[in-house]
Amino acid sequence: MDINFIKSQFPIFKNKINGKPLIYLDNANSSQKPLRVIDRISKFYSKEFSNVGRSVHSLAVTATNRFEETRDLVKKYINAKSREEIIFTKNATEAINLVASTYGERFINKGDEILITELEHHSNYIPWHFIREKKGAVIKFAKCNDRGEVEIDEIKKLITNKTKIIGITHLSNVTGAILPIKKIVDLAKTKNIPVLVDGCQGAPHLKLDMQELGCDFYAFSCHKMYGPTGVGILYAKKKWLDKLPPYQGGGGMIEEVNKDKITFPGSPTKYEAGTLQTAEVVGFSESIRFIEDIGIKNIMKHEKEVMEYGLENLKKNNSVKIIGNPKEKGSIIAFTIKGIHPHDIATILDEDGVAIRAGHHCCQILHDKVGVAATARASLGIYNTKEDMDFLCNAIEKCKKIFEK
Amino acid sequence: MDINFIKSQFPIFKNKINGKPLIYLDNANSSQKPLRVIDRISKFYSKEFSNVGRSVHSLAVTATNRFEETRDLVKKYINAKSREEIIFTKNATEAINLVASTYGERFINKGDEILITELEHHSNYIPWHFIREKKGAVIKFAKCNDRGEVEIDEIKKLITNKTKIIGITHLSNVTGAILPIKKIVDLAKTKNIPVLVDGCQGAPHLKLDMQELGCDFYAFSCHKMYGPTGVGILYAKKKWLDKLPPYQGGGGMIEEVNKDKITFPGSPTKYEAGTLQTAEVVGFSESIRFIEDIGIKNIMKHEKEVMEYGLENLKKNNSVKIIGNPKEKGSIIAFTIKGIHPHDIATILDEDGVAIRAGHHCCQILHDKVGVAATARASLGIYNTKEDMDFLCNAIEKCKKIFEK
Amino acid sequence: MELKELYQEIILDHGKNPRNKGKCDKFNKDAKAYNPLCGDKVHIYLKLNKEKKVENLSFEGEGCAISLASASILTDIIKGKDFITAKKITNEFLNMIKDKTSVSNDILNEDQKTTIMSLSGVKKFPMRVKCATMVWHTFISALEGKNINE
Amino acid sequence: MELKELYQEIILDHGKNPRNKGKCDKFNKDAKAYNPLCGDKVHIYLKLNKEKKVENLSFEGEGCAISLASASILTDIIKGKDFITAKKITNEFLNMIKDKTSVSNDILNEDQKTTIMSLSGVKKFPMRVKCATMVWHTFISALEGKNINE
Ligand SMILES: Cc1ncc(COP(=O)(O)O)c(C=O)c1O
Ligand SMILES: Cc1ncc(COP(=O)(O)O)c(C=O)c1O
Repeated sequence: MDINFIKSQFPIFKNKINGKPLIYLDNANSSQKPLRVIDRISKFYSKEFSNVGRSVHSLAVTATNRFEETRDLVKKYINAKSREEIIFTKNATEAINLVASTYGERFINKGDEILITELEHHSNYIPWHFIREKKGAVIKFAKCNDRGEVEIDEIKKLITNKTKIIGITHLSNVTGAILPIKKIVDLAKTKNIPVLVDGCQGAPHLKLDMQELGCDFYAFSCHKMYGPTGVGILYAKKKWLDKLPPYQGGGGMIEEVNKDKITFPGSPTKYEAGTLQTAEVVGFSESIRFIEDIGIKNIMKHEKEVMEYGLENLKKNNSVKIIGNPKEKGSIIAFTIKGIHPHDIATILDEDGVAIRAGHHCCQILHDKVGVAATARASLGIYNTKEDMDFLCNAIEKCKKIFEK
Repeated sequence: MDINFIKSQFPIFKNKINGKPLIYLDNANSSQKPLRVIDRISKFYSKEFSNVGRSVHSLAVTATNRFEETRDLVKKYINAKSREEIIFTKNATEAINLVASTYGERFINKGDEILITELEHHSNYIPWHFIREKKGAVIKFAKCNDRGEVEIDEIKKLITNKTKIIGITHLSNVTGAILPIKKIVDLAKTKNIPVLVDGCQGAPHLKLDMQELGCDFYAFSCHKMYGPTGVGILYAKKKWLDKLPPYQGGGGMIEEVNKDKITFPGSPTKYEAGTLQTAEVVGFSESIRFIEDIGIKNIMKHEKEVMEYGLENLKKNNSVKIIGNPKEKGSIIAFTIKGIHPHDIATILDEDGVAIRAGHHCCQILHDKVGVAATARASLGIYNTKEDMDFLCNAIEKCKKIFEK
Repeated sequence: MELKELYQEIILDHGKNPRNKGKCDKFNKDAKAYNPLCGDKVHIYLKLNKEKKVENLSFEGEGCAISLASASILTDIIKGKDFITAKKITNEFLNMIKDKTSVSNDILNEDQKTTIMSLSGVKKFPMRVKCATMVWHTFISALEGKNINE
Repeated sequence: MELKELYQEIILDHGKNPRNKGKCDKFNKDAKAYNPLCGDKVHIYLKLNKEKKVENLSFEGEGCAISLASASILTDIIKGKDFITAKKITNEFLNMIKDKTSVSNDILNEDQKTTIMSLSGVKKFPMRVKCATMVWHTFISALEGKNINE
């Protein structure tokens, strides 16, 4: 695999940051876009644009086809059973809100339990918090262990006959832990509890196979998969989509409308209200093709290699503390440096063109547990190299020098 | 004003449709995009891309600035009082859902009345329908008269002391009627009833001045304003944003998060959950500049001229029936042809490169009232000319010929 | 010219003067469908007798020339056919629209084949396919559905 | 080099050894703030005496070097000043960060001016401005807020 060639497909790397080449290590936040994705969007607007699904003229037909082809591509890519199980949302956050709101409305009552984990991103907690408030439900947090993982036994311990849903991340955006989703789903199935997986970090880094995972819901964001902003995806088993009420109301998601009665069509139409993110969805088809051309397994392998190289070097540095040490780890490294606040680290690294993120990464519960308000985080993408890790380590040395003065 | 020059800025018109030049008359559905908007998006992805508001590295700073500059631009363009009153949503439909859901939850109770009109798009009805179902509220429909307008007296008649909100379109997407919003707002104010304006068709065709209109909420979509898909805007008076609960929960919209308690920041942050439509919002800044460079008054004037020319010619045709005849009319012409179904009209017109829409245009209540299931609709944009109207009329003649066989 | 293929004279004729419109006598099955995109509606009424023959068949509906013609042609051709034959013809029709170029059913005479094939013009107009097919799906729903009096 | 301007020795010193940390004696006003983006927290405690003088002033907080230094510098300089002077200095500081290049307040001695101006390096780091300013806004909230015992 020729990483230089792959990297050359991303125009952003032609730019200098503070006069230095860009070392982009903020991929868990959002990834950069290859030219083919950018060009696909431009081409769509320049040659094919129209609103989809509404008009019968030629442009509308083309646009609708391109849009729906992406749904087919996604279906195939994640191995869903049918295209109706793929719903386009604004982002993963909206996808989780959609489930929490509709499932919560219909199936969660006073005293019922929602089981999530201490690793969850706010996007997989706040939507459930709203249901807790509305319904008088209870949220239980599965503990994360010292390695930064959530173990199956912890889940087992917390399931009761009041547990109505489990919401869990596939890959922690802080510790990088890859959670045993399949085991959790198998366990949940014996109790008839649906499982929602927050796949934001899983989708860009792991092979996705809904039949193998077996989960009921899987939410992810296209912008973290070398795709456009403005699109997320909710995969949901058809049986749920048939049962759950609609979410947002508006044009395009109705069957028949009268002054006193309204009927709704099946999924995905029922969940796609208003004008959709046409250009973004079409653009995303090129992201999937980009990933498929490289092969997700190759991406995983490459990222793992680079991460392990980086981790090893970082661990040599006594002042650096890595957050979590999971057995199965995606390419995300959160760390602190003794005596230097992550915000200062990020600023100093940026001066050398190294883009990392500092903060709580929308995981305050986890940071409270670890006992820090913020961490620094380097998260990898396909274009990162061992050299980038060297840059990172050198820049960290520089931090120390500045602060040791 | 040189329309040819303006039109030359839209790459879509370089394409042939069925071997013919494209006559795009489906603007009320979605408008085409000038090159500067398309290029702005490409440039953003190629040179400036990062997630906004979350990281402190240089790319994130630039991206955040570009994003927030657009908020300032919108604020100025619609003459809002403060930038906090501008919330970016997925589309206008989401903007209306946001209001219906949060306002409905807090302020609408059993037996309360929601006043909308027979002209409303489903996007300004279904969200209220959900509140009707949840809260046991009542929806009242202000009648539209024979001209396809809703008169102030009709609104006056229907307001009671149970009326909790008025939802009304600025410009009907079927009859083209421009409603007397200012008068309605003035009336509503005397009774302390907030007014939500569906500005989807108002925004691309009318001068927007929130201080003059005085409404409490104004929802519109960027994709109908020569802008990217995937972004809508909710303008809301600050006093409401301070009072209303959050809508979707997730990353970026929190203040402090604990296991049992969560606090939220002020607007707009409170209402912008998850990763935003960064590139689309930045792209929209060029749409506003495009409109400002021409001048909305010039756009209005030009579109009116073309529409009146078209209307006159259509009226000469005895088989053509125009839907509605409002005194104040935006550049939207819905019509039927005797003995030919709108779907057939649209297909035949498309053969000549003339793109119109056929259907109920998400206004089933209005179509039921008019007594047809569908109409054909030609809706104009800045790039349309009197010549386009000739094309339309000729294509209609062709329809008749085919069906008269 | 594709438009001519779509709006063939047979289609226009059936569209303007649809056969078997209204509720037919003594129907014992029915089904309806609606296309929310364009507002097309169709309601199929049929009488399946004890010998499983479609003794009577009609429709009510609103829609474009294609959808009315399709309903008219369907009722015209299927009326009098038995259950199995009716299903066969329907499958032939749906297959023709989907990928094949003609119908091969030997139950149909040349005239009927020509009539049915006149609807194949929609293949070049993807947004119009549903206009032609909706009534056929609805017919199958009615045919396989419960008896009204049961 | 801009980084050097940001992380001047004064800043690093105040950041590492912040003055006036903890709850000060007999405080009668307080206010806190939180930056949800990075998790920075600050809590200001102050004693305003009958003569409207800031008799005592301290802070608790977590955050980056810039935010700690800013809090430390603020408490150091404002302590002992009267209500009006304290507000003046705060405004001078906020204006300096916003658009001016220096502070012109004649209540400050040269040393204090240099110290305050050491924070002006954040101007070149827009995402870090709030790190420097948050504590000043919080101080004003405390100063203008209600007495705790009221
Ligand atoms: C009057 C009116 N309201 C609402 C909408 C919905 O807008 P969107 O689909 O962009 O959410 C539209 C356009 O489809 C419209 O014309
Ligand atoms: C684990 C995880 N969940 C949820 C999200 C939210 O995704 P988005 O902001 O695209 O909605 C993110 C990324 O920000 C994430 O890393």
